[in-house]
Amino acid sequence: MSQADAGGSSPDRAVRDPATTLRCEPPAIGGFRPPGRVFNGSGTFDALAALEVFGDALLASFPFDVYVSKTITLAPRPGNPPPRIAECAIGMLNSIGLPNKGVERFLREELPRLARLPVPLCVSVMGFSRQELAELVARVGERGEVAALELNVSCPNVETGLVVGQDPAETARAVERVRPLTEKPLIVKLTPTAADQAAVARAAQAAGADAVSLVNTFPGTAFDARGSALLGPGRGGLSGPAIKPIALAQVREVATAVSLPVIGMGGICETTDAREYLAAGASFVAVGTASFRDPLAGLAIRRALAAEGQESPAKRAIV
Amino acid sequence: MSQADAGGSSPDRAVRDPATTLRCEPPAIGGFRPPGRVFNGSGTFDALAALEVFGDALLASFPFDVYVSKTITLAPRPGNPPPRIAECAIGMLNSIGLPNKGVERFLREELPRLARLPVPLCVSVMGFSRQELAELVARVGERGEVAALELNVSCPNVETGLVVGQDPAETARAVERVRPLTEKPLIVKLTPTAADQAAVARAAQAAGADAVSLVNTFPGTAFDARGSALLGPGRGGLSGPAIKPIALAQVREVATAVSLPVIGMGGICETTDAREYLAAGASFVAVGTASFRDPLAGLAIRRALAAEGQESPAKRAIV
Amino acid sequence: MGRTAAAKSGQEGPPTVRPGKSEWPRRVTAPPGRRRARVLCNRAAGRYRLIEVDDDAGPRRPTPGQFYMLASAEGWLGDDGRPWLARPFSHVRSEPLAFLIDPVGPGSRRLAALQAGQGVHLVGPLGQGFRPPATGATALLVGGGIGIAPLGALAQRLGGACEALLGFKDALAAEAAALVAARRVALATDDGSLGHHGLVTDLLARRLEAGGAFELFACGPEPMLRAVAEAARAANVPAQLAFEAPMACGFGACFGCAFETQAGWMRLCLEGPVVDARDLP
Amino acid sequence: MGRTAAAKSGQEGPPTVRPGKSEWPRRVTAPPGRRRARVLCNRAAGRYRLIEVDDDAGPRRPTPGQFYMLASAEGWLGDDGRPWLARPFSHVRSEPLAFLIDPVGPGSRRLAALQAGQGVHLVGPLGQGFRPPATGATALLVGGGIGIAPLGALAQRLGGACEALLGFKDALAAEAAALVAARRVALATDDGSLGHHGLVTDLLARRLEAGGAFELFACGPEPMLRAVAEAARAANVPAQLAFEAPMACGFGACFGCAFETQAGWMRLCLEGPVVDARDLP
Ligand SMILES: Cc1cc2nc3c(=O)[nH]c(=O)nc-3n(C[C@H](O)[C@H](O)[C@H](O)COP(=O)(O)OP(=O)(O)OC[C@H]3O[C@@H](n4cnc5c(N)ncnc54)[C@H](O)[C@@H]3O)c2cc1C
Ligand SMILES: Cc1cc2nc3c(=O)[nH]c(=O)nc-3n(C[C@H](O)[C@H](O)[C@H](O)COP(=O)(O)OP(=O)(O)OC[C@H]3O[C@@H](n4cnc5c(N)ncnc54)[C@H](O)[C@@H]3O)c2cc1C
Ligand SMILES: Cc1cc2nc3c(=O)[nH]c(=O)nc-3n(C[C@H](O)[C@H](O)[C@H](O)COP(=O)(O)O)c2cc1C
Ligand SMILES: Cc1cc2nc3c(=O)[nH]c(=O)nc-3n(C[C@H](O)[C@H](O)[C@H](O)COP(=O)(O)O)c2cc1C
Ligand code: FES
Ligand code: FES
Repeated sequence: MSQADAGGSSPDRAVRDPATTLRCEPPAIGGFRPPGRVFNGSGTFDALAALEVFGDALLASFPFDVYVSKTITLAPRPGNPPPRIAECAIGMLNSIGLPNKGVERFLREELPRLARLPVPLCVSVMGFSRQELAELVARVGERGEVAALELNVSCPNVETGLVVGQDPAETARAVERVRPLTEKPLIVKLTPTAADQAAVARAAQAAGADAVSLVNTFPGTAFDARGSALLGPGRGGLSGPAIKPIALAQVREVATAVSLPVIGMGGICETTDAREYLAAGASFVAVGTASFRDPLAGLAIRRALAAEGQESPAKRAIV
Repeated sequence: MSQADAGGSSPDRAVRDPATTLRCEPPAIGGFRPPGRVFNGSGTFDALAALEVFGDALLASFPFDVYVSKTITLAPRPGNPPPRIAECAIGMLNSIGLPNKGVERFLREELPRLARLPVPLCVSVMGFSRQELAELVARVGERGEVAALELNVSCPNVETGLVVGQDPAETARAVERVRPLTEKPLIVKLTPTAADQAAVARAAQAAGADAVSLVNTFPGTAFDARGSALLGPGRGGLSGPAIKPIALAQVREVATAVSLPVIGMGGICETTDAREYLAAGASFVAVGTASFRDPLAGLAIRRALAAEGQESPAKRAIV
Repeated sequence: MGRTAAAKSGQEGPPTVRPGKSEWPRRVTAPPGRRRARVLCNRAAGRYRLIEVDDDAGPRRPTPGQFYMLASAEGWLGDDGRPWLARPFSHVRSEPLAFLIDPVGPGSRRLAALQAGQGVHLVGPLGQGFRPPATGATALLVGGGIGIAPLGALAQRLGGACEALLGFKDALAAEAAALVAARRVALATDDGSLGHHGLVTDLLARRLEAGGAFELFACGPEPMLRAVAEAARAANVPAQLAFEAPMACGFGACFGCAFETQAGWMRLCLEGPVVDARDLP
Repeated sequence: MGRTAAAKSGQEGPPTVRPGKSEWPRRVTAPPGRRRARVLCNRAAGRYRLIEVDDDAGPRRPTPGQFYMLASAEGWLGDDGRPWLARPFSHVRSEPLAFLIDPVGPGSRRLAALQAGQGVHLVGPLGQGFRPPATGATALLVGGGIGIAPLGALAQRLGGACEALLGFKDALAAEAAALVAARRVALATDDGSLGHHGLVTDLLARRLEAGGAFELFACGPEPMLRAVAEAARAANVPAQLAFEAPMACGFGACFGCAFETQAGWMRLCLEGPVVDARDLP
């Protein structure tokens, strides 16, 4: 592609100055207007655990403008066999396997406690069939604590065997199915392995999604000196700065293809990284793996972006 | 994917000890038996330029067992507008754009000089239509200096608009078309953005390919502080250690899908990296970007792998 | 989890009476975020390095058994792109906060090379530390190799009111035993160059045979810990074991440190690293 | 390419007779592969750092204008994963080999911080250096800022038989002018703190007006080089200009350093960095 770029619709270098983006108010996601631009990546910050470890001091310096839960499934999941993580060149592989208590206990035990957080909540859900997804959306969507839902479509559809997010039609059917079940905004988290990211994003938009987020982790693996995979299930998902250039290209492609707000992520560690995503066309960014290295990595970015926004003539109040 | 791994055919951690692989002779690629396991990545080592710069000393310490030319097209190409390269976290983006003199001058001016190299030659070609590709294969294949051809199928087919290597059927048609035109071994260099890498590899095998090589660079981009893309055409291809975990997963998937020899590459800098590719199922490896940092990066790997092979009971003579 | 799981499984309780409420909090809350501390000194301790840091911004009394996520403030990323994540280390002493580091890989080697005056990023203290021994029981600290680190902090907190059985590879490694300030210390080495020629669990078996009201506190390689748990079960004495798992975050964010107990998988960084022997599956 | 392209395009030749064969090779062949050299010293030179290295394994007399790809042997990769590739630097002196480094980004800053005794990886000498001035012509060296680096090597090779016009930001930066050992040196600064208050091209215009058989050798920011080329064309004197381009490899492998000449795109690392003004498009 890069080698030839012949015939393709090669994007140009045209400048989308992040400073200009920041001077405007962040767009609404359906009926939800995020109070700032920094989310966390789903599954990379357990706010309840963090509150236990860091105490209420965390509330005063909460690193994100919107909190996204880890992905919740209908039934409880124990997660994958260890080892579940392996470090690689400026990034990491994970094969966590979505451990969670299932939606029942999540709604009963975790959601009320998450409501203590000083920021709006977004709940990530994944269903292994459209029926499962529908049930999840209906149940989560009716809860007052929830500002928005994120549909993690990286799972294989048990009926078709296709990974939902890899196929525009599958994605559209999933979103169409759940769209009538809630008034809450729906964010579709795209799968980075789709052959045509833009087509999947357009399908999500046409089916009624209110925003798209990307990227999820890239399938990857690593081996030790004896040839044994470093992860329990043999492979995992790559995250961290290593993936940033690829993620930026995908965000740019998607942001050009849809008129929905885009939440960009992949390797964001510093404010300059976040600004690159804004340049690529994202309206929001999410901090993932960087929080593992510094639980407050998001805070510096949150503050920097808010401060830059406030320098605008139309000053906005951001906490 | 990595998060769920439900229903998918998740590869296990089963050990394929690189030492065991190395004790066996490298497999033949069609009628061609490479004298060792280390290739260069096409387009990452201009042996003629290197001979000018380093003189004949380079011949005595040639870093590869097989030399692969940069990709040659039918017509001359000037390449893309600068800037053509940008560094990113432990990797680089390039948008070189396949500058080359065209097949005519390549065969007349460069091939005879490449024949001075102490190792067999493989010529990489790319056609923007099946007709172009056929002409390239016929003309390059008839030359005695050439041990094998690599088909770079990362280009969009001008008739269908599809990127050939992203689609199993397109790939099959391209290989079927050129297969009868030469007896020389054909290596198909896969595109890393195919939705189903394994299907493309199987299609190449069914159509008569003798080996597959992967990965090519991943589409990526980067922006400066003002939001301007760091590369002339707005995006480029990512290479270097950053992509290694993703490339390893693709090599493993492909090696499981086909019985052809696999040439694995992506971020190989040290012998340990090369061994990871052997563990993933590759029979050969290629050194790309690492040569930019050290022109003889390949030599250390070539020597180490050869030495390990010679420790086997059935000692082989490798230069 | 914790005792609940063991209780549910109907195992025997400890032989001595436990205080209703432990005297130390098992967990001391950490300041949120990563802070920078200055390295005060770096000196050899047997085959390991002892690094003292000036952690003014951190809590004064982390619980023995708690750990910190460490990364050098500069030059952390190595030439091959690793280490990138921080690495978990138990504190071997508080006031000043100190770590005992075995240079086994890129991250620990970088930390072991820190010079006085250089900066180190730290998050912590993290995890659940040791509970104090029940009144009347003799605290028996069982350590293997670098596993003596949290036992150093424990002996310090107990004011030396404990016994230690420590196993090492050889006499050189065993020099680090000086960091465990117990009333009585018995050593074992793999090569017999100092103390008992053999395993530290041999010493433990002998000590338990001799009899008395013991409570075990162990840290070391996993097989050693499993053997200690087995010995504790057989002798019907309580045992608290400090385990290891790969950790990306240390504060419950990544779910990477899965550890199996009777109640299922748990996050070792949150519910451990100190695990009650009776909770093992 | 080189003269051929210009010749084809029918431009005027130089006013003075060129020697049939240049006295220096434009390119000195480099040993293949990256070698490690020891840093001998690192000292300030105005706003830049002068780094001398002990390059025993390299050729003794690189041609002025040739460059080396440099990377520190340890601690090259920064915490954000850059620098990863080596960086191109002209030698400012040979015997001992020395570089003048302007710390503008992660790579140059790391190199500028190298300490005596530390290692530096180098590949080189690379590229086509300057051709010696034709007999009878006065070599006029025109440098801007860090662009004085290759002119230092050139003045050294000419044994001082040249004049230099050097422009800097301010007097502090201008201290580096001492490295250009020319018979006569005229300075300009942007802030007027030393020498002419203005551009070095002002000095050049005056010198050319004064008349004489000149040959220009220039290195500096691209706009300066374009202006020098223009002045040379107008005055009908030959000019050799050392340009810059982003370089991943330095030896023709990556095709990243595309540079436009009358003959089309060329690789600046192979056919440059010294370009004849008449070959510019
Ligand atoms: C709670 C806790 C407390 C610890 N306290 C100390 C201490 O006080 N002193 C000390 O020297 N070390 C301690 N460790 C171990 C230390 O964290 C590892 O040695 C370190 O992370 C290795 O990193 P590395 O980059 O040097 O090597 P890596 O390349 O990361 O690892 C080197 C080798 O160690 C293995 N390994 C890495 N991390 C772990 C792990 N967490 N558990 C098991 N095997 C692992 C790898 O598989 C590899 O074989 C502790 C670990 C934990 C979980
Ligand atoms: C043949 C050659 C000889 C050189 N000789 C010297 C020398 O003697 N002394 C010296 O200090 N510098 C010299 N340079 C420039 C030096 O290579 C760059 O300053 C260095 O690569 C910057 O790397 P960095 O990591 O510090 O900054 P980067 O982050 O890579 O770059 C910092 C800034 O400089 C720009 N930049 C980077 N590289 C180049 C380039 N090659 N050309 C133009 N802009 C660039 C970037 O766009 C960015 O704005 C030379 C360059 C070339 C091509
Ligand atoms: C340990 C780990 C767990 C993750 N769990 C989830 C998850 O439950 N749901 C989800 O949509 N994405 C999950 N992700 C993906 C992240 O949300 C994010 O998309 C990805 O890590 C890229 O961002 P980063 O490079 O900033 O980490 C997980 C990533 C990591 C590293
Ligand atoms: C500057 C550059 C030029 C390249 N040119 C070609 C090319 O002409 N043909 C091709 O098939 N691959 C080309 N590639 C891809 C490499 O052959 C290789 O597949 C890729 O870089 C991954 O390997 P690496 O990480 O070791 O570099 C190029 C890569 C780079 C960095
Ligand atoms: S180390 Fe991340 S959850 Fe335990
Ligand atoms: S720098 Fe690589 S070809 Fe010139």
